Amino acid sequence: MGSNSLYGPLDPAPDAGYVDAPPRMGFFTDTSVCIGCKACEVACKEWNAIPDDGFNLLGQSYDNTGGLSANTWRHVAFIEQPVVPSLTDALAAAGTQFLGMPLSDLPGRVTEAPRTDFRWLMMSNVCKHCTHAGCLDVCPTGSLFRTEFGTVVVQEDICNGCGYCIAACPYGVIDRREDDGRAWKCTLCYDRIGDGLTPACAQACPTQSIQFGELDELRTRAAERVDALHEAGVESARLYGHSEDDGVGGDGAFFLLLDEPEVYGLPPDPIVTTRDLPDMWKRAGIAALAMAASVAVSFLGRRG
Amino acid sequence: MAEAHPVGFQWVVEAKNRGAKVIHVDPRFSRTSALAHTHVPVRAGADIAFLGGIVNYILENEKDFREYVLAYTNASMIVSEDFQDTEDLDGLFSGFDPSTNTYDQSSWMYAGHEKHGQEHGESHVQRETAAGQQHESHGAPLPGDVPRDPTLQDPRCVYQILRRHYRRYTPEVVERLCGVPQAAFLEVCEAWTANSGRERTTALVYSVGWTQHSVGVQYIRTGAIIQLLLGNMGRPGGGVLALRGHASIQGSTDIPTLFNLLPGYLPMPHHEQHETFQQWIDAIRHPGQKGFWANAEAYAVSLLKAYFGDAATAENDWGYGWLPRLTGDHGTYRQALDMIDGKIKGYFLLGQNPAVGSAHGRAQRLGMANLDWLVVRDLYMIESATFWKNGPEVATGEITPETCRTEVFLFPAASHAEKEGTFTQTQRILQWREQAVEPPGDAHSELWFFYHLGKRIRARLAASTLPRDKGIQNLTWEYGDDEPSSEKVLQEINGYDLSTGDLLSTFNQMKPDGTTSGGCWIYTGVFADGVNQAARRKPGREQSWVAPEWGWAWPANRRTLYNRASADPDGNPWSSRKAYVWWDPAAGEWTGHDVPDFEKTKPPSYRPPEGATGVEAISGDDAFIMQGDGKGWLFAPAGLIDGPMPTHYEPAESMVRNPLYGQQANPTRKVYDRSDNPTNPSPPEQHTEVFPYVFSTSRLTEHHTAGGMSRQLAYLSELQPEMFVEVSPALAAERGLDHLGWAHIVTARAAIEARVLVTERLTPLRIEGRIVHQLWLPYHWGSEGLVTGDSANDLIGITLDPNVLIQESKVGTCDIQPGRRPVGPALLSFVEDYRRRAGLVPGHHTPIVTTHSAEDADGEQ
Amino acid sequence: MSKRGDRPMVPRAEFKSYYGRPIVRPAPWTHDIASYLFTGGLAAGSALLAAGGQLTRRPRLRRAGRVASLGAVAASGYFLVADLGRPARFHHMLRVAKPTSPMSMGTWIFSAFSAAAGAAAITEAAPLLPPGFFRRVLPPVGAAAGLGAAVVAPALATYTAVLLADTATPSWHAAYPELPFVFAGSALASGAGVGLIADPAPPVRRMAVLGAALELYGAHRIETTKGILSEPFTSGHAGTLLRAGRLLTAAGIAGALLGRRSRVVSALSGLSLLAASAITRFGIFEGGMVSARDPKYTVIPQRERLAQRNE
Amino acid sequence: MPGRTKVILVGVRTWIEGWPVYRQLTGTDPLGRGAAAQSPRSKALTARTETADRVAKSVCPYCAVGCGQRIFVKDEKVVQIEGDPDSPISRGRLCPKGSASLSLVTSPRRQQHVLYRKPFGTDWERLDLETAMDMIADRVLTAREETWEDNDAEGRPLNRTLGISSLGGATLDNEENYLIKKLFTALGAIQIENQARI
Repeated sequence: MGSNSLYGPLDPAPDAGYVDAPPRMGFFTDTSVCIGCKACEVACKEWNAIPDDGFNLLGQSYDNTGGLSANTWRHVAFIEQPVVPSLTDALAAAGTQFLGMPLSDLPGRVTEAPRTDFRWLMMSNVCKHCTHAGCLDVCPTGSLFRTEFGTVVVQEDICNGCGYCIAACPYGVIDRREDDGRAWKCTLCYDRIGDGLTPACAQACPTQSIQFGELDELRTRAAERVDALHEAGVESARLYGHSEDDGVGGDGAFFLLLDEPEVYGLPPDPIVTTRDLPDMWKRAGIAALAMAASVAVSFLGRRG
Repeated sequence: MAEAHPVGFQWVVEAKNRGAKVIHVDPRFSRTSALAHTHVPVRAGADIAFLGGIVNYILENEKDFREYVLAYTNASMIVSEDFQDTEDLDGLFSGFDPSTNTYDQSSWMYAGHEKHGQEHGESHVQRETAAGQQHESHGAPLPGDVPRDPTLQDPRCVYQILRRHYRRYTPEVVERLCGVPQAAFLEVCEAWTANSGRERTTALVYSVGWTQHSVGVQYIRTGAIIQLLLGNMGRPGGGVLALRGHASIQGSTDIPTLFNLLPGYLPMPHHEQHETFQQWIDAIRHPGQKGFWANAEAYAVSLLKAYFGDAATAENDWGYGWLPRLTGDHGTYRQALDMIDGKIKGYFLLGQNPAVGSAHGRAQRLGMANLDWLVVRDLYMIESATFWKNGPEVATGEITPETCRTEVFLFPAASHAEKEGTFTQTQRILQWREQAVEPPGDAHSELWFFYHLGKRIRARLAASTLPRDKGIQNLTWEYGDDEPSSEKVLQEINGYDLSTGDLLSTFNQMKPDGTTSGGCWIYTGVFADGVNQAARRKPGREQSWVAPEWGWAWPANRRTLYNRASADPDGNPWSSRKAYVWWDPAAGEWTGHDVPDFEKTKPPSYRPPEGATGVEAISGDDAFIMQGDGKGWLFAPAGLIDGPMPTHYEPAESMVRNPLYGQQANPTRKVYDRSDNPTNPSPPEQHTEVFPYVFSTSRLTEHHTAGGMSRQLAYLSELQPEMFVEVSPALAAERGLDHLGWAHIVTARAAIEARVLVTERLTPLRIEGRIVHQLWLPYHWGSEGLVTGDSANDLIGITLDPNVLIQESKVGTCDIQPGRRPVGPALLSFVEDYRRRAGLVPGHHTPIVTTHSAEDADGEQ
Repeated sequence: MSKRGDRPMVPRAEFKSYYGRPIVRPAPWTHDIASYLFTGGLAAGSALLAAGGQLTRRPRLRRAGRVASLGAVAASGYFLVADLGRPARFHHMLRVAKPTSPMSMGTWIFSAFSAAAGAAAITEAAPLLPPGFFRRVLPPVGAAAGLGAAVVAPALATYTAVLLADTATPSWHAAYPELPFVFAGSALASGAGVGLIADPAPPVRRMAVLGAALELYGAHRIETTKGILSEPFTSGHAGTLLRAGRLLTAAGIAGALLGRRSRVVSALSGLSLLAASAITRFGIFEGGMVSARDPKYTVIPQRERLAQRNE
Repeated sequence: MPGRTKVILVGVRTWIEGWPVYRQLTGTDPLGRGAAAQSPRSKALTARTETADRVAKSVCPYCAVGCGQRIFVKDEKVVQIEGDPDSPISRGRLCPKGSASLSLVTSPRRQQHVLYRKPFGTDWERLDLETAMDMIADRVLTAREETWEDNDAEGRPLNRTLGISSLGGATLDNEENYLIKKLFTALGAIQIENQARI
């Protein structure tokens, strides 16, 4: 257990007690080459025999899955971004929130000129396997644990469905499965990588938007990719979750995005709740003392 | 491509990462457009205007790869004086006969060879028998010696004829007809021409939606002309790649379960043209013609030996007499209409679902309701098997189980994991699949089913003396006892040297004297050296980037066709960077990264002696060895029913009057003029405002064709759970359609309902001065499966391309209204009312010839 | 107490989200957990009351405190196990002892407390036994257990505040500095409530006042100093609950102080304090849930934090 | 007696040593977030592809790209289908449909028995396979007989029946298409078509 055990840069597996642990493995998801085919969603479900999510047309462009959940461990997001000048002004004027949905009812929105430009962002979202994982920290049964590969896995033979991890995840990834009661999320194919195989989603991904490998290698590869995109004029390319200095100590599964994180439903500045835990216990201690003092004061006063 | 061939799209991403510019031209912004540098929204059905504009740009700015064009195309050849272009005849070529709506093509011939041209009767038969499909493996028949003008100045040389034909396809016309702003159009032209020529190549990729137009074959022709002009054919990173739809659709035209072809693109005998064996052989190989197609007799005889074995002898013309004959159009749409008329007794459906997958769903289902019996073999319960109890017509009362007389058998089929055999994928590569497990329950492979059906039929006819049963009695039909051996069948396809019993290694070994057999000459070599080449699995990373040792490509394991053109006339690569196949003078043979598409030891300097024919007549610089003149055709003197050069005709259903010519739509298109197959009105007809919008259909990544293999699976159904229609915000505002609300779409054939997705990915276009709205529909839904919905193909009528008889389902006109469609009998009157308002009343005939000069001579079909 | 009426609406900042969907996920807990917050606090408060009674020789207070504490502990046990996705695996809570998990620490605290409070309560039954060894041994054991429970009680009352705060639920996390005081005060008030019903002696009244003070101080800071993250506690259903809780607390305190002479008024004010404590817990619970469901409570504060950090 | 108590003691000791709290106190993972919390099941996890009996080299049945597939079989049941990394066409990758091949092949919704609907019938009934095959053979020959055409109007041979139609082949193997074409052609049934025409 080192100094950064609760917060800050850390190699999590050795810190979690693995002697000569293998290098930390992770995902780099380069959304600039994602074609939204959802092979990752299907390959993940076939490998892990995950129940389906129901058949509902959500109208969120081609995303009828909705989001990561106990029954969806890879989720492809679709954001249609018309870059019609009048749209952005109209939005600002109306002060409404641009919710990524195509708005057909906005005044002045129906333009004669064909749209000048258009972007259709696609992104395969997944559990972040954080360096400092809120879900893992708060898990009271030890079901969620750090594997030797530095990934975060729910042990389905231990989890009693207390649900605490669900509230603790800064990305809203993990969820409890209705009829099953236990919490479920991406295991980074702990059974496959244990045998030296590639996770099912990374194996299937047609354009290698999802890359699996040693996290350090992926981080250098991602940095080069961002530079290449900037040179190619894609100014909006940026990495997300790559830096060890962010609020969760860097993600084991990080991304190259083409817009602000919240456009994809990702938090712009996630911080693991464990960072403030020592301060919380301190505060609770003071309150406890105040409580004890109050009782003492109450009973030590004049006998009345 | 990212939508329907996502794993193939990895190579586009690879190219993009190496600096290639990716341009996607499509009416709708799709997942392919999302990865492209530029998306060019075009009006559906105006592709030839767009591509013709590019030909115009190339020729007017002399941006063609001149050395390549001179050496390898027929640009310098002089066309007959009798030839008149669409510029002269208001949209028709010379030789048009309005009585049959076909051309006498003799005037299209090269100068002095008019008599080789195809006269009316022949063209009419060619259209009826989709003869265009024969040319998948070889060019049309043509004489050898042709007058030329290498300076390309003669007004009647192909180059000049092409320039005149496309002179009016200016960027301004492209904008008016396609709705593409001139700047965007010129960006495409500049990108395409800048990335072509000696040092650079451009690849043209199309999905087979292109063939689903009344001018479909001419779309592909225009693409080929551009790629020839720019010298991209036969070169790495160039060419034209068709993205076909099914796992072995290429295989199912090579070894065709098609009415008009025998294996290896040999034509099915025609009762009039091929009455005798000799007529049949001569019709195939055209004596005196140059090119590889000359030894077609060997291929034909070997096929008959494979079919009839020892019973096929020289005396009985190798059993030719037992083959059935075509009399005209026996295509699937002709059959569907014949079923409605009660002419067909029995119908087999083998892993196909016409109730949803074929055009005019209602006609398909009404036809099936008038059969004696129907046999469906599939993995899952599909709509074609339950038309009698769950089909839309049951709801409207047109079909009721109690009154539907069709006997229906549903046989469970084996999946791809439960049988061994080969698929042929879209690059002509045969890949052998190993069998993983036995099929469950009563499920069997089609091999098993037809083998045992054939054994039962032969047993029943064993004692027959009727002449009609000779064929079936003499058939070689021995492939094992219970599960027939796929390997044995593939070996029969490959062919044997009957004298030694050895497997043939190349089709050059085939003889016309009955000493060799071969079920499909273009597949000969799949068992070269007695080894199942299709089963080779040498990992890609241990081979060259051409990976010749994975599977086997026909013909002769050649991966890129016409690769002779990747070298200049003298046999040296046009550029070292793009070297692919070249002449090695020291070794005295052609060599390179791929199997050379040329005779191994024929030097580039070889010139054929006077009067030579067949293979001998191919000169050292004839890169297109399957063509009658050894050249790539910018101008097709024969072989195409609707014209030597692609011409912009409006789709069969359009609201835009063709501004370039009086002739509105393809005058030679195949039309079934019947009351149960109406066509929406198009100019110059009245009432085009009844169906004011353009619609197109195509696929989603998450579903597969008619849904039988995807809407039955939870993990795919949840990704796209409901039938929907995509409309632009402008159209949604105009028609009051709400995002996620309901809408119903109406054509002269049917009305279907769908949830509404309002999206900016569709955009209104300014065409001929007014706004044209386009809407888009996926066609996967039907009444069976975990997720069900109305079928988009119900909207579409039966109007076919004349060359290959494929229906126009990529563009049509329709109306769209908010809310769900009527149900029950009310639906029929609702659609009937639309027909009435559109003037489609009994006795109405869609005009075919609409040129201003032509009196209203309505061509009979 | 801040005046009611219209809160100054946070300016409608233009922020993006993914089709308005939540970014973090609300805890899947049902109202069982909100109830446990109350019963846990009541158990702690009662145990302290009992210890007070024990040390100042007020047997009725001692007995009421211990019995109430036992009842509350039993109810807490039920709520905690019932809310689990897999109740049969409740004992897995004792598989690890993780300092980083307030719920793990809480389980051990709750177990220790239950043992002590249980023992203390049982010994109350000593008088019913026939004379003999047990009858003699039990009271001193009870005394020790009672003191043990009292020692653990403050931890039991405040760890639940750390549990809620140690999540990604925006408004709970933001409230971590003051939430323990709310829960401590609320526990004291509910304990005092029991006392007011059982034996409204002056210490009980003082305990009620001090408890209410702690609770109101904490609640006030949470509702006014967290910017946009205070919004969930001041508006909607949660806001109503918290305001009602405050009213009942005020009523309870007034009753406790003014109705000194009347047992009925004291009992009523005790009940009022108990109700106030419960309602306040539900209000805090509901406010947190609201803050997790609306993405703006995640995006806007984080955007502001980023802006400050980048200045 | 001591033997049994020794066993109990050993049992208790291993139980204690298995208890993560004990492993937290004595091991290298005091916070209980990794090595200490790992359950025996998690430690023993392995991929079902590694414990399969055999692997069949196959090709995806969906579109014409022809992606390589590897089918893993265990106890004569397909347990996994994924991309074949050796394929130069697909390099081990698959699309959503290809990735769903395991469901396609093993779904309980797959038809496993011959179903028959008699004329004017309102529902399916089961039919034995051999009986069904005989019924089909009889119907083919009957239809052929009723609609046979020896010659056309000018006496030229036609040698065919227009009474039988067949649709399908693009999803089938070349060997299957070959036998279908060969049998129907010999029977004179020329109305054979497939998806290449739509």
